[in-house]
Amino acid sequence: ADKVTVLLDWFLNPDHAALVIAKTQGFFEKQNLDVSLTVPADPSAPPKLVAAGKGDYAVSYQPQLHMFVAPERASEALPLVRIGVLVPQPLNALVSLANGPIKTIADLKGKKVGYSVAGFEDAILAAMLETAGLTLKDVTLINVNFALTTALKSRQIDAVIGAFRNFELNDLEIEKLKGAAFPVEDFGVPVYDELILVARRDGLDIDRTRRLLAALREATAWLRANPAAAWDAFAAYGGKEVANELNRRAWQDTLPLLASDPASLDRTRYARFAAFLKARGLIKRDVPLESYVQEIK
Amino acid sequence: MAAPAIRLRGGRVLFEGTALFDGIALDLPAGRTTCLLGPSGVGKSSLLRVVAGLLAPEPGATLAADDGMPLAGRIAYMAQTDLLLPWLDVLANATLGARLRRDPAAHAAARQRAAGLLQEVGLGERLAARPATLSGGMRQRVALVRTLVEDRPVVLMDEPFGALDAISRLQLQDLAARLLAGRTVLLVTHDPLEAARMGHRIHVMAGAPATLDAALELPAAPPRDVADPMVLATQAELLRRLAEATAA
Amino acid sequence: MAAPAIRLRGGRVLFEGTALFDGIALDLPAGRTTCLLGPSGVGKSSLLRVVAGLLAPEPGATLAADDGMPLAGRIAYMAQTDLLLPWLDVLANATLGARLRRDPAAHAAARQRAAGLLQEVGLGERLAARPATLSGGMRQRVALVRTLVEDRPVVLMDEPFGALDAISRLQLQDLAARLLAGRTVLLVTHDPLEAARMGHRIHVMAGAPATLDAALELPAAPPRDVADPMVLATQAELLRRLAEATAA
Amino acid sequence: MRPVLVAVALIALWEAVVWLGGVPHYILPPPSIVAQEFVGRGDLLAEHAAWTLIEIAAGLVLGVALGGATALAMARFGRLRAWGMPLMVISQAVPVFAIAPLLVLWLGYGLASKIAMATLVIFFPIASAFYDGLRRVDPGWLDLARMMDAPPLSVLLRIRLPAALPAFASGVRVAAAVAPIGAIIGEWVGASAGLGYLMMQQLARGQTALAFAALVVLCVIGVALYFLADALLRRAMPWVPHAA
Amino acid sequence: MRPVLVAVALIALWEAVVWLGGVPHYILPPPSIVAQEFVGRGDLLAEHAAWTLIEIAAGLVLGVALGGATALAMARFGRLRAWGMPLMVISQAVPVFAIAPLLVLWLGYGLASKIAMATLVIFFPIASAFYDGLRRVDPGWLDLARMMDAPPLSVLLRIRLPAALPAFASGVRVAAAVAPIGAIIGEWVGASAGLGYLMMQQLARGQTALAFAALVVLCVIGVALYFLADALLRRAMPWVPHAA
Ligand SMILES: Nc1ncnc2c1ncn2[C@@H]1O[C@H](COP(=O)(O)OP(=O)(O)OP(=O)(O)O)[C@@H](O)[C@H]1O
Ligand SMILES: Nc1ncnc2c1ncn2[C@@H]1O[C@H](COP(=O)(O)OP(=O)(O)OP(=O)(O)O)[C@@H](O)[C@H]1O
Ligand SMILES: [Mg+2]
Ligand SMILES: [Mg+2]
Repeated sequence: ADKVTVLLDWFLNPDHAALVIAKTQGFFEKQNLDVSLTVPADPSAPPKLVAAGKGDYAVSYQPQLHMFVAPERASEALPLVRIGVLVPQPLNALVSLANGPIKTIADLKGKKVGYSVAGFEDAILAAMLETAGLTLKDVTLINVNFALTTALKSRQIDAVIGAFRNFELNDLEIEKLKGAAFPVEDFGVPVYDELILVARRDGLDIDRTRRLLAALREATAWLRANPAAAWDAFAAYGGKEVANELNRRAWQDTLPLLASDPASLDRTRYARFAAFLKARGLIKRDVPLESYVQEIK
Repeated sequence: MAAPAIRLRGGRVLFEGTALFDGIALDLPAGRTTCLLGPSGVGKSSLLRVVAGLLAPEPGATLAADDGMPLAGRIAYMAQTDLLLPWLDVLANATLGARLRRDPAAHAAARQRAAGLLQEVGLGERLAARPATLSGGMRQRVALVRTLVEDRPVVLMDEPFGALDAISRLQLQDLAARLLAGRTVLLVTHDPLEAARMGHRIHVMAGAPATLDAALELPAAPPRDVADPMVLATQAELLRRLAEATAA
Repeated sequence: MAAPAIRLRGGRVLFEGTALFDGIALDLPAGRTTCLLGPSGVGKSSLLRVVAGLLAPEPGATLAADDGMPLAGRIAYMAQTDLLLPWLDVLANATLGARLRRDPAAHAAARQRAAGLLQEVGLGERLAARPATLSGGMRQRVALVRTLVEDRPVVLMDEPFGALDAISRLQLQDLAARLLAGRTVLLVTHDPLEAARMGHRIHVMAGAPATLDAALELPAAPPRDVADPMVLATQAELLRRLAEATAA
Repeated sequence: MRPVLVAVALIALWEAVVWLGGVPHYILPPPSIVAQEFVGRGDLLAEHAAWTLIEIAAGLVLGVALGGATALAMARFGRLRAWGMPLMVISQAVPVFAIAPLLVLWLGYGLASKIAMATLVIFFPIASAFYDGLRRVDPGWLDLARMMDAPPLSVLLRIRLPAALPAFASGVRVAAAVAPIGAIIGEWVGASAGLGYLMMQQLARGQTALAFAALVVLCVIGVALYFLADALLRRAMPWVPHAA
Repeated sequence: MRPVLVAVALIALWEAVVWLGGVPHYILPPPSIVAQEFVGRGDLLAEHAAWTLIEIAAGLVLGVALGGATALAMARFGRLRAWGMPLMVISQAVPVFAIAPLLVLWLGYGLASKIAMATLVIFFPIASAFYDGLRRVDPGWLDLARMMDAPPLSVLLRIRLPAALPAFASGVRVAAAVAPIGAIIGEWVGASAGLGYLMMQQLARGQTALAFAALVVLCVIGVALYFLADALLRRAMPWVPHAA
């Protein structure tokens, strides 16, 4: 079997359901792939490592891909291509407490907004604020790192951007709190793929990639058909540290969001989002779309 | 502040299981200088440290002043090494006691006194020197001044003039004798002549466990002249006792 | 390995701008013991350190052995403080030289020799003791043994018997004189009697900047008897010179 | 006896802070709740602790060895100091997340990159303190060694080194206490096991009780290492005064 | 002169590693490219460096003061040691990101929580090394002080303290070198400015060169602090031998 390394973006969680099920239920094996999943602690590292040849595929985010392939200096551009998608829609949302002061985006004026550094939160927030006639100057942005919901729960800040709607809301609920989510795509941000798979552009093994995506498609279909068995398999794979209440709840919310066809590609999304980021000043160069997305048919 | 007599009875000190001395008795008469001689390693410094309260004897020993008051706070102590603090200059080292007790008035007086004494011991021009730049004998002189500046009724000194040349030694003995008059002094020394010049009573310590012989008592007031026949006779007698002690 | 004569000319040492000595000349005759006396702080230790090569004199001085060979590696040195290493026991301290030079054969021989000498200086039962548990005189004896174990043709000693009682001092002088016979020795001492017993030549150092007087030369071989009239006469003469030197 | 009392007192204080201070459990779970995790997930904690212990042990051994060797080399070769010291300081000032990809690139995802990180953290306190100690030696001893024609290496190993042991011990004590942090930073590079991994993972999704259970284990490891090092080092240096 | 040479050599080495090692620029940009960021974004770097410098300075001052005071208190009150030492060690072994939310809860997102973090990191090397030094004093001096009826506080401040200064200096040197990490960890807790923040943000954006420019500034700060501390401390202790 071909040995394949996939670098996850973050700790193992239900967003990775398709990868885990494909591994545990033998879908990878069926495609003659021997996949190992590796967890980093810094989400910005996996794409770089894959670009440098340390690992075959990385789980990344569409905005991250845009920024990594089009930095100001061409020599720093990562030679990456998007070859597939795990979650073909934004998960990102602005989340506040339902009984808190933030009922609408306009209520954010003069408030504190927390985020965990991903590099593009200011652009997203700025776009959302503009829908209510506000600008970034009207809020205080604070990097709270790991502690998105904790910061919210302790009422140290009023809202967080970069929360995943399938997690942070459940997290609040477990603490008997109700969260209010403002999905980014409803407030002026173009729709994008939250979780994607990227690979090194040079020497991309089309055949192997096709088999990987096929295994993921099968796994997604299987886990939709067998949600309970899939959860058990996922929990068994992740071990006790993953098989907790939060992930169990998130599992439910995540299944419908997974890509039925991980190979699918909506080119207009990429063109539109690149333009969005460029307009916001996060990328300064135009890079041909075909150099960083590749459709595996 | 009258100088008390000091009485030690039943002193017993063990090092690694063997007794350095066992049931030793020592009397320091009030206002008198008692000298202690003995072979190297016999236990002189240890006995002095017992009197100082720095080395606790085995239980059963009694150490007391005849006036019934505690000894603590009435003793000035000069160890066998100079124990100068390397970060303080000569004057500050000499006034260490007052500095440590944080009494500004006493400190000012001590500086006055120390500066005078340092002048007398030949260090008047080195008040601001750091100990590392002094010769061995200079360091010892600073330690001596530090002890005298303490101005205590009881003074315990462990070979205070050991690092000095013959002439300076005589001069500083004279100085010390003058300043120690009326105090209760225990002076450990290797030099029989020094004991004969300085001591009212002189013990030779000998043996293992060590004991004290009957004291030689000298009538005239110290410092006695080097050429005084009694001093020379005493020196000869001490040498004889020492030789005996060393032979044993 | 014959002992060389050593010749120092034009020695000049400055401390903080003032000359400790200026153009001093010193001759150490081959195989003879030269003693150096002088008031405390006059510069004896500094002169000894110049000869040892530890204190560099100002440019222009010459220091050389008469056989034209370098002095380095031929000198054993005993400083004014004992410089025992606290983590080594007595025997290991006494054989430090061989340990540092990492020569197993020499080390074994040194242990043999050191054990014998330590026995002779009365420390035969303390071979495994750590320096912190020794009395001042014991520490000095270990340092003396360490110097003698080095077995070098040139030996420089700075008050090697200063912490010893009168009797042990005489005994160790005898021991040292025996072992130092035929070597070129510079011995700094405070004790005129010691110089009179041990020295072939005796200098008194005096003044500021310090100078050496014309050496007293003694014919008979050391160690000389304490009761020898020549020794006593020399002692008296040295005391006279010292008193003069101190008065100046 | 005493350490137990200290621990009990600390736990009581912690419980009190939570209840009296009105600290929400998702920020600081009280020990009573953390204790339940020990009971319920003891095996999980033990499993991850084993990984971390391996990293700590390897990091300590390597860090102490490298730090010690570096200090000795700098003391032996004066030249090295001018070059080595800035490098060492830089090795401390570089935040791990910036060079983590570099380490992975060179050392891969295995234990090696984690141990490298842990070593880096432990290395500096040792090298710095030990080197300071090596420089600070009674000049009289050096004179003596010089007169004995001691080769420089002997002076280093037989005089400077023992004289610097107390300073080295200071460094080791600090290193023992920071070793757990070293391991955690090591797990940063990419891990799938270890207490640091467990803790970050749980914290990242708000599972504070288990995270704090892992934290408690880490602290216990740190404290145990410190006192172990302290006891060993004191025993190794009976000649050093240890006045209370 | 020498530091300049070292810097030049280091930079050359870095450039060589990138080119000869074939390290991609997005993992380690070569100094030639990083230098362009200094020219182009000097103002941005300066602005963030100012924040970090404030945090470092405050953390150093507080950490040194608290660490020093803790060591003195433990040396003065023997009892305190049995209780204080485990606490101190724990304070080191606790990874900061675990207690960051707690700190924020109590101190808010302002400068206070960042300074608290930096202080925590700096505190332990100082307290530990200094306390070690305070314990390790010539017993003869203590005897002397006792005979002089020195009150315990005087013994502490006028004998133990100066005698422990070299050990304290060792601690300060280590602290000066880790201070930048302290500040970065502080920025971790929640920040919107500072070199650590800038670095994280630029790494996330793929602006590696700018991130490394920030890193270089941090390293320079660390090295400068170390040598500054070294020079000051040596000057403050002219009686301590500093053999090369
Ligand atoms: N490192 C130094 N810095 C400044 N002055 C020094 C230094 N070393 C020695 N001196 C000075 O040089 C002079 C001579 O010192 P030295 O130790 O040679 O005297 P000495 O004759 O051996 O005295 P002693 O008999 O007391 O040992 C003294 O005044 C001393 O203060
Ligand atoms: N801390 C200790 N541990 C073990 N033995 C010790 C300790 N202190 C002193 N001794 C031993 O006690 C004996 C007497 O020592 P002390 O210092 O009292 O002798 P001393 O008569 O003053 O000798 P010196 O004239 O050489 O100074 C010595 O044998 C010494 O080794
Ligand atoms: Mg003694
Ligand atoms: Mg001298």
